[in-house]
Amino acid sequence: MARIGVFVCHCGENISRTVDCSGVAKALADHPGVAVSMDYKYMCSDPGQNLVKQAIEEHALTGVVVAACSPHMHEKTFRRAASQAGLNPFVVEMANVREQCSWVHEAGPATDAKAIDIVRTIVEKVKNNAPLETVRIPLTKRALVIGGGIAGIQAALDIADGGAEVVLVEKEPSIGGHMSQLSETFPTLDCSQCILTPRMVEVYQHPRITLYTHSEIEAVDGYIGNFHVTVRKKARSVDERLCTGCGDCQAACPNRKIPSEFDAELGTRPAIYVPFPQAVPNIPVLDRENCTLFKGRAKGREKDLCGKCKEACLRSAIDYEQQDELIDEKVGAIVIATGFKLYTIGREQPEGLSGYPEYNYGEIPDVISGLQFERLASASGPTGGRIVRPSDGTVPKRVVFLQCIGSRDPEKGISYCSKICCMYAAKHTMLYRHKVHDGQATVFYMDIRTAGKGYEEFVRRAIEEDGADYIRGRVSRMYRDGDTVKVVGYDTLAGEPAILDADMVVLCTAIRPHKGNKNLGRKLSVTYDQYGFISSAHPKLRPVETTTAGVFVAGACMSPSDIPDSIASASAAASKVLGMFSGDELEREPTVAIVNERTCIGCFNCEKVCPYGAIEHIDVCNRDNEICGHVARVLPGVCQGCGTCVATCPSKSVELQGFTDEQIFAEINALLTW
Amino acid sequence: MSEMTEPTTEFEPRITAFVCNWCTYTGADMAGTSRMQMASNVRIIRLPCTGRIDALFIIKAFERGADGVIVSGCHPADCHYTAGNYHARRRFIVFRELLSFMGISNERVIFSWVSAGEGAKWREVVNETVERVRALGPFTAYHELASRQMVGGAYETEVELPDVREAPAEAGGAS
Amino acid sequence: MSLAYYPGCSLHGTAREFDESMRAVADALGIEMTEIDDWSCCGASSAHSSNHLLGVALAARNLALAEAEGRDAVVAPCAACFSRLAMARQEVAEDEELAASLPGILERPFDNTVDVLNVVQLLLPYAESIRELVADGPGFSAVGQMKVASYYGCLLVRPVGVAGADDTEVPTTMEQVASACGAQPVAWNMAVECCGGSLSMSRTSSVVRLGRAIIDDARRAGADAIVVACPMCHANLDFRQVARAEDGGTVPVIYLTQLVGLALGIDAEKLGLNRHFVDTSPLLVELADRATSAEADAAAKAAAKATRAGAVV
Amino acid sequence: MESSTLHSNEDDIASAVVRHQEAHGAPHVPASSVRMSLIDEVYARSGVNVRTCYQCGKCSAGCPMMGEMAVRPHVVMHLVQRNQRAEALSCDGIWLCLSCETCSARCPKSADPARVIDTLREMATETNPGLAPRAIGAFNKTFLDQIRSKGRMSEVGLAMQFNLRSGRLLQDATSMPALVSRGKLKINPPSMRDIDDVRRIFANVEAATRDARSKGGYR
Repeated sequence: MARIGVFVCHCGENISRTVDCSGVAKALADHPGVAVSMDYKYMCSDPGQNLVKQAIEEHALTGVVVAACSPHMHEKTFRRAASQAGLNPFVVEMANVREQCSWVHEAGPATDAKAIDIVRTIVEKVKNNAPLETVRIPLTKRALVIGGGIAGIQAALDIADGGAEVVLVEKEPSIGGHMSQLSETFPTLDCSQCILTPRMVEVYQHPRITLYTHSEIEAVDGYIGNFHVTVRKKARSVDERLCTGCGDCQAACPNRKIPSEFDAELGTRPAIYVPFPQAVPNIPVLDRENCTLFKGRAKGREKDLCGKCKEACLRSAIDYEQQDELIDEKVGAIVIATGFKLYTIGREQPEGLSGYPEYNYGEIPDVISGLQFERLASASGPTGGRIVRPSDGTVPKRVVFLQCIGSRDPEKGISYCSKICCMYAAKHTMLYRHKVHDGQATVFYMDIRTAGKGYEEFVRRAIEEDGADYIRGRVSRMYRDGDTVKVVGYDTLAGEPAILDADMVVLCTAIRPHKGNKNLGRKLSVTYDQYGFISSAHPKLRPVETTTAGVFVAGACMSPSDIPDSIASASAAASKVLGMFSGDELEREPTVAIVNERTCIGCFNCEKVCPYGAIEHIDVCNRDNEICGHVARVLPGVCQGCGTCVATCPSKSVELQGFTDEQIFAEINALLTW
Repeated sequence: MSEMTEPTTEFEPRITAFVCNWCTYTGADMAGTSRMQMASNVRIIRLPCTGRIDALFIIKAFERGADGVIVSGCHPADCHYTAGNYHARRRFIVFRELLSFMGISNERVIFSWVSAGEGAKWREVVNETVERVRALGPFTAYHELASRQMVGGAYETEVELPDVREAPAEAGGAS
Repeated sequence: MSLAYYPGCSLHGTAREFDESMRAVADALGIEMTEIDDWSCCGASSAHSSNHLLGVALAARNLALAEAEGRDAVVAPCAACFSRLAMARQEVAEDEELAASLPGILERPFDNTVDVLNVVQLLLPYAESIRELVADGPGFSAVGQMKVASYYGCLLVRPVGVAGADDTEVPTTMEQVASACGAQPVAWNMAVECCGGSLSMSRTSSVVRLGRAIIDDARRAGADAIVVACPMCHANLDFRQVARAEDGGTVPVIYLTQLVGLALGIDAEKLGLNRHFVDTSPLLVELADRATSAEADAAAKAAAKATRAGAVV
Repeated sequence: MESSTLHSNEDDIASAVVRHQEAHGAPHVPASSVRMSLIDEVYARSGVNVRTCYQCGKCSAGCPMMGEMAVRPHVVMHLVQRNQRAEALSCDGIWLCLSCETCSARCPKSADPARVIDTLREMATETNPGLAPRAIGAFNKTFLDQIRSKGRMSEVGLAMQFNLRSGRLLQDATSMPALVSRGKLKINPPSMRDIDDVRRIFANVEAATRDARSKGGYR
């Protein structure tokens, strides 16, 4: 027989002002199954909680109902108190007689009747509550970080420093991401390589970080705490164990005219290359698409046309037969940090976007992107840091910067602001002024957005001290005029046209997410927004978590971010991972669904409606151990307890612990018995 | 003062509300914290998500004497479990046809979306439903069934069922 | 594809040569077009400036007439008429209320089934056949030597989604037709800048200013002639330029149909080339000389090559 | 509930505009008895939501006539946003516009300045035809009179009537002989037969416009 304790709270006078608390307690005293029923002024106070504890011991209660505020307020408080008194917390429920009764009705018989009904309903429910244990699922204390830009690097280091192992997977031959392409960074103008390279080396030398570069994620399955990841380590044609990074092969390679991705096509690189001097790992990659030998092989030639790199390598580390490798890794958490790419104004665009015909689709040689300007200004760049025109190598005396190219332009398919361009444009004008003292930089802008720490002062310095000329207005058209670029703009503040002859034009193009986010999102069942940025679980309150438990997100793959944002979100994601790894096992609320595998007919309707993919197929064997069918099983770690499967199951084989059909019907019956 | 304190010669409908824990239940709490006065005819049953609401709950409520049922959860796209409310919506579109087949008029079942911040909207849903069902009068179709059900029914509850309510003249409500 | 021909008011007056060359080229290429019976003025800019519905209705009347004659498409050589007809067609297609009320306003049935083509869109599919016809002609024709600046103006490429051009800023359709004729298109910057259009009479000073910028850029780009496909552009670049000749050199302005006519060997007189204000005859003579000298050079080079080959053997 | 007929049509119209705008995602317009604001009237007439314009100046930058305008396209848009009805309808910008659509082709916000300016010209003509600069007003009036009277526009007739109406009696007279010698001056071009058909269109359009104005709430 159930032995339930009912405790009616006055809540000072929040409840007792309109509800006869002692009357309710008295009414419940002789309700079948109620062992003790009392009321008290402040149930959630220490003395109030002690009342509950004493009653549990004295009356050997099998269930507790506290008629007070909303469960969202003090359910945890009373469950903790009950467990301290040795009672399973999940047989303790709140009857909401404050927010949903005393506060919204006037005093009177109807209100008292309602209060009694509410308490009686919860008492009937508690009679059917089963004691539940928190769900414990095994946990692999290893984290996978996808993307080796500054966000991925920071997340990997924080997690590894926190004691867990990290697998860092980077698509490019070296980690470092876009930050490694920058010359100096705002607002401090410290050299990007100087603050980044130590971090990259730290990753490479960290005992708990396994680094896969020139690699991609092939497949992911499993669930929080138990992800099973397949990494495709693409063939480098170089044996990493033997190579010392001496660079002889690069010097020997005859095919040197391949446009360098790292230099944003401004410089060239050989077929076997290391993207930049401080690359980590400092091991070259053979670009099989452009390598003469492999192109020959592709055409079916038996005799290899080249092999200079292999000949030049004293440690014979070059291996043309090397194939892609598929590596399996078990991890408990995943951090997505795939970073961003830049919008280009060209004719071909991914669907939903359009280029800039009014700027000749970028086919004017001296119209370059912000990243290309960074490469020009960078000491390791194609021009060794000299800012010159890509067309004829002369030093430009008049450089025009155009803000909001793609960004804030719904007609071109991008309506958001890319956040970093106002700052890096100002930075570029400074770099330009520092290197070309008699040069004049002009910036066409709409609104300068400098909300970060020291940002406003930085842009004002570019204007006030380094003499950048800021014109408020957009440029309508650009065309080649002899060997300069005619920029047809307008100055809305002066009310005058602003038509300039520029030696070079720099376009501050919008930040875009990588195309890969879409199929990565599918692999991890993580949602992404209409632009392709990964969506977080809650934009304000859970920015670095995703709707998939155990998968976190950091850096510019979420939304346009500058380096401080990326570092902050990376460390936040890392702290979430470390928090998850703090226990040996993952503890989860036990309100999860359970399948009765004897009555399950294997229709898997539950699997179709489960938003979290928490249903697993289990083989059912007959007596001679042959598989004769499948039934469903709920993965306790993944199930979030929504109960949709319970209502969908045609054979009533699934129950949601804490909200079983028994309990709900008991509540209905209690409510409407007369 | 509001009509609640009038002498209860008038019919007081009994409404059961199946609400989702994350949105409508929290919205009802918010109505409480803002002290929004409303009719006291509604009894709330909390479920994790509208996706969890089985059509049988609604029919059981009517069978046990409810005069009206409210089903309310998160707005589309707000569901804490991303898709629970979509399944509920699809399920209840089909269920509505079944209702009339089972002798329950569609007017007595009210579906609505109330978010955690819409306390005022919850009060409106409550007051409007009470008025609407009051106009429809008590739902008596299932009363005999209910009494027979209790004697030998599957869901034995220990509560002794007092005699079945008379016609509307003798208003229920008092314990 | 049964084509209706909508000449528009200017092709009977100041733009006669556009009509003459249009008909000559159509015959040469075997394009049948029949003028819409009892067509009326499309209203051009004055109508839509004073009342938007009037602009649509006046244009739609001609579409309705072509529809009644069972035509699939109507060719409107004048870019302004083309734009008004195409705009009417698109607005009716997008606005059900307008589509429902228009038959009442026109007092005739109108289901908006007729397509609208400008001259460039008409000639583009024939570019290959023009290329073949030109190939049969004399090896070094005058047109083969002509460097042309293709001038689209505004209404052949804009508004976006109505004019149906291949690109609103960097179109290539006229260049394709011109190169099919053997001419050499030049790269220049004023291809889609407006010539002043409707202000030709009411504010001639602006038209001359705009025209001057276009002419100068064409000359800077080394064009022998500017090719247009709109009578208003032609009037503003040819007639209005000559009236102010003193402020800079001029460039002959010819219609695309005249260029195609020349390439197909139709004589200049029949194409109305003598009706332009900037005389085209000196250009034709010079091109002929260039052609003959080019022919001579080619012959000389071939001979020299033959002798060198002879010497080696 | 059937809405009471005594309802002034302001509220119907305003709610019609609201429904229309909400369907198109434009911001909510409070129903008010004050005359409809310029920005809402432009929306009701043309379907363009001028609120999207964020004053970037790109339209004025590319406008071929910008140099000759006192009030340039982006300022016209701003006047509409600021509900400066008198200034917007009497400025020179809307009349010097060539309708060449460069602004609307390049506008980043689909605020369609060309269509807005066209609508303002229509509104200006309705309120007071005298607002247009004399020569441009004369040209448009002469042009439409030609169509109304002959169904087609004859260039000779247009030139002569325009010169009279605009007071530039001898404009282009000097090039008359050159035009004749080139056969470009057709004194009587082939005329239309059923001219009434065109005149009826003019009448029907005027009627349709009047009732649209009253139904649409912009007087």
